Amino acid sequence: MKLDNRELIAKKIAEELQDGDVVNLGVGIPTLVAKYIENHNVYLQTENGLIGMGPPPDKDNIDIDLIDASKSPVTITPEASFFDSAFSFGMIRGGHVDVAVLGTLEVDCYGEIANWSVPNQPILGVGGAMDLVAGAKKVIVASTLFTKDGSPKLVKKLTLESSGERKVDQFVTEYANFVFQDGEVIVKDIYGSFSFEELEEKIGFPLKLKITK
Amino acid sequence: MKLDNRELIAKKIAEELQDGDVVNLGVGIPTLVAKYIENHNVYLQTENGLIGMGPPPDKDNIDIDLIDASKSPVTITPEASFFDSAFSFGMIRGGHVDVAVLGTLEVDCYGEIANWSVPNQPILGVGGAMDLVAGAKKVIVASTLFTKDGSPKLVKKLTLESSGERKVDQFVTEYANFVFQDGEVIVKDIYGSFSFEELEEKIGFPLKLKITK
Amino acid sequence: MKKLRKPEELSTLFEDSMRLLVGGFGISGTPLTVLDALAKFEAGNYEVVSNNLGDNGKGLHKVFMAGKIDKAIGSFFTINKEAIEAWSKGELKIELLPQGTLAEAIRCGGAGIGGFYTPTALGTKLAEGKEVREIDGVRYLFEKAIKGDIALIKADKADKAGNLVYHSTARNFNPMMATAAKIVIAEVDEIVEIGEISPEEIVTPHIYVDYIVKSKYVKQGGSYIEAR
Amino acid sequence: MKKLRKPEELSTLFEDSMRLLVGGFGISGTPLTVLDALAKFEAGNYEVVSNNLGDNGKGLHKVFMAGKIDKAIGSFFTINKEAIEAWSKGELKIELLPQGTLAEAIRCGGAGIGGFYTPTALGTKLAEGKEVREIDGVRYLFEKAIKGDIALIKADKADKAGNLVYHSTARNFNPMMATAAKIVIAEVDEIVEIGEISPEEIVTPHIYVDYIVKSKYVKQGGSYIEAR
Repeated sequence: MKLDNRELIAKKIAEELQDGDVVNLGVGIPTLVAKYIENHNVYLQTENGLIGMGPPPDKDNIDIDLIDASKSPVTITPEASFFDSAFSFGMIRGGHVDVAVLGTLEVDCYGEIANWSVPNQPILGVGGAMDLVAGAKKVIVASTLFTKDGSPKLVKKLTLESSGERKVDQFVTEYANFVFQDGEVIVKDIYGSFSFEELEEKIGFPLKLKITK
Repeated sequence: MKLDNRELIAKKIAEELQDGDVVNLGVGIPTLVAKYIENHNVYLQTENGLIGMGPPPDKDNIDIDLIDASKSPVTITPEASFFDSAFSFGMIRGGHVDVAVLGTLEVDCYGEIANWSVPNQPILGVGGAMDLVAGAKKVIVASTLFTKDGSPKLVKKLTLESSGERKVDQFVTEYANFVFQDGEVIVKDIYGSFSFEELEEKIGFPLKLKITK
Repeated sequence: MKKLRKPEELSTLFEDSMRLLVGGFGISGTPLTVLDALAKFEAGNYEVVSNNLGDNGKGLHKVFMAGKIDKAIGSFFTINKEAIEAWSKGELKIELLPQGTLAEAIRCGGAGIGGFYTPTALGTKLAEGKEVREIDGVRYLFEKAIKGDIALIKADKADKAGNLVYHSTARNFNPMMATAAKIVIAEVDEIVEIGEISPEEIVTPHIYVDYIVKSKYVKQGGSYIEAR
Repeated sequence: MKKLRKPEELSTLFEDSMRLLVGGFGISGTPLTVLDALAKFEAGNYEVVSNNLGDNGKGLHKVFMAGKIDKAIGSFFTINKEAIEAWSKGELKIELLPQGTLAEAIRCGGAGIGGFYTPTALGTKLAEGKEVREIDGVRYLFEKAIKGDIALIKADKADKAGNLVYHSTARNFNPMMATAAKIVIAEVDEIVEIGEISPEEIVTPHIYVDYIVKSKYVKQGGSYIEAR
C-alpha cells in the first residue's frame, strides 16, 4: 500500500526515534507518528499532563478527561503517570523531552520556524508550541513541503511570526529530510518524486546534498 | 502548678492562635506551644514537608522518617498530607502559613530579628528561618527576655546578623508581650514579676504601655 | 461539612473587576457548575486567567457570553470565535502567554516568587517589551508571577476537610491555581470521609481550599451533561 | 529489571569535580547505601548540593570524612562539626542558602527556569552581592537555578519502570533533585511491579530515573541500621 504524503512523513519520523526516547507529538501530521512507532520503549508525553500516552480508545471507553494536547481522547500505557501543567512544562523546558515533533507553516534556512500564527488572522493562540520549541532536546518539524497554493514552506527568511530563536534539528517532508547548518540547508535524505536539482529549483535557493542515512 | 518561664511563654502564644490557623513552630520554646493548643482546628506545618503534625509518638511507634524540622519524631493528624521541600516553602513564602512562632537571639525596636547566627561562631546554618521570617502572614517571636548573662534581647539596634528586613508582629516573653510601631516598642500585655517601669529600666530604653488584651 | 456550599451561595464573594483564576484545559478540569452560577451573579468586568475561554457554550464561554469578562489572560483563544470577534472590536482585552509560562507564572504567584526567567518565547512577538537576560550562558525572558482574587478550580474528590485529588489530565492548571488566589472554590465530583485519601496522595492540602461545591455535571461518552 | 544496579557497579559514573545533588533532611530521605559506596569510589573533589552533610558517620558525613568533598552548597551545616573545622581551615568551601531558596533553585534547575526572585533573606548577610528588584511593590532577591551532574536520591518504592513514590517527610528534596541532574540514581526500599503504583500517585515519573539501587538499610526504632 502506498502511503499518502502525510503518512509517509509520519513514518519517516517514527524511524528516527530511539530506544528510551520521551517524545511529544504536536497537532496534525505529528499525531500520525504514533501509529508507526514500533519500539515499545518510546514514551509519549502530552503537555496537558501525562507521560505514557497510548492509542485512542474505542468509542465505548472514552473518558473525556483523559485527552491529549489536541483535546482528543487517549488511553494510557502501563507505566504512565499524570501531573499538573507546571510540572509538565518543567519536563519540557528542563530538557526531559528527547524529541518534539511539530507541525509548521514555515522553516527558514537556519532552522527557525513559524508554527503558531496563521496568515491574516489575529494571533490569539499559542498553546505549548513555544515551550516545545525552546525546551525539547531535539525538535523535528513535520510538514508537507508546499502550501496549498504551491509555495515552499522552506524559505530563506520567515515571513510569518517566529516561534522562538531556538533552531530546529530536522525538517521532514514528503520529498526529503532537511537539516540546517549555519544558514545552509542540507538534504540528508531524498525519497520523493523530485530529484535534488528539481527540489532546489522548486524551493528557489541553493541546497546542499549530503546523504547521511 | 506554676509554669516555668519557657512554658509560660508557650502558653501565652497558644492563646493567641485562631480557629483555622496554619502554624509553623520553630525549634526551642516554639515547639512547646503545641501542647497548649486546645483548638482542634489549628494545623501545624513543618517545613520539611508536612501539614497536620500531631504529638510525638510513644517510643515503640517511632518512624524516623516522620519527623519535624528539628528532626524529632512526630505523628500525623487525620487530615494531614505530605509534600516536597519546594512545595513546602511555596506554602511558607506564598503566605499560606498564618503564624510562624520563632525563637530569637535579639529583636530590635522595629521588630527586626536576629535568630540564626550564634555570637562568635561561624555562620554555617540557616535552615528555614529566613523563609519563615519573610513569608508567614504573622510572625510571633518566643523567647525569654534576657540572655544568660542578663542582657536584654530587646535592643535598640541589632548587634547580631539580621534574619531579614521583614518585621515581626509580636515578641512574647515571660514578662510581657511586645508589639512594634515605627520604632516604638509597645507593651501590649504585662504579666511577669516586673512593673512597667522596672521593665523599661532593665531594657534600657523607653517603652510605651498600651494594654490591648 | 463546613466548607460545602450550594453554587448560588457564593454570589457575595464576587465583586466587579476581580481577577479570577479558572482551571481547565479545553473544558476538561473546568468547574462547570460554579461557572454556570457565575454567569448569573450580579458582579462582572472580570479579568480572567485561564488557558482558554471555555468551549461550545460551556464553562467560561458562558460567562463571556453573559458579558462579564473584560480581559482574558491565557494561551489559546483561537477556538473561541466570539472572543476573537469581541477582541477585534476592542471589547475584550487579550494577553497571550505560552502555556508553560502561564502555568509557571501561576505556580510562582502561589509560592511567593515574584518572577522568573524562562527560555520560552525568546525572539518572538510575545517577548516584545520584556527583559532578556543571559544566565550562565543561556538567554532567558523575564516573566512576572500571576495571582488572583478568587480561584475556581475542579478536582475529582475532596475529603471533608477539603483535601483534593484530581482525575487524569483534568488535573492541568488546577493545583497551581489553588495556591495563587485569596479565595479558592473547588468543584468536585465526590466528597469522601477524612482518611479515605492517603496523606501521600493528596495533591492540594485542605488549607488551600475555602469552599467546596458538588458538581452537577456527569460525563457521558464524549461530553459533560448536566445531570445532578 | 533494566535499571537495577548493585551500588559498586555505579563507580564508573563518577568523575572528579562533579557536582552531586544529594537528597535528605538530616539523614531522613538520604541514599545511605549509595553514599557508602561513593565514599569508596576513586573519584573525588566533589561539589555537593544537599541540605546538610549527613550526620553521625552516616550519609554524606561518611563521604566528607573520606576526603571527597571540596565544596558544600546547602542550608544547615551547624551540626557537622568536622565540616565546620575544615571550613575554618580553608579546606572546605561552604555556600549557605536558605532552605526554601535551595529547594526552589533546584526545582528551577530541573524545570528549565534560569533564575527567580524570592523575598527570603532580603536585608541579610546572605543577600550580599545579590540583585534586589521590586516587582509590583514588593522587594525580592534574585537567585540562580541549581543543576547537577548526578543526583543521588532516596525513594520508598520504585516500580520496575523506575516510577517513584516517597515515604512521609523523607520526600523532602528528592523529587526536585530527580529532575535537576544529567544522571539520576535512586535508592529504594522496595521494588514493585509496573501498575502497582497508580498513575495518579506517582511523584517522580520513570523518565527521570536512570539507575535504581536497593537499600541495604532498614529502620529500627530511632535509627537506620545496615541489615540487607
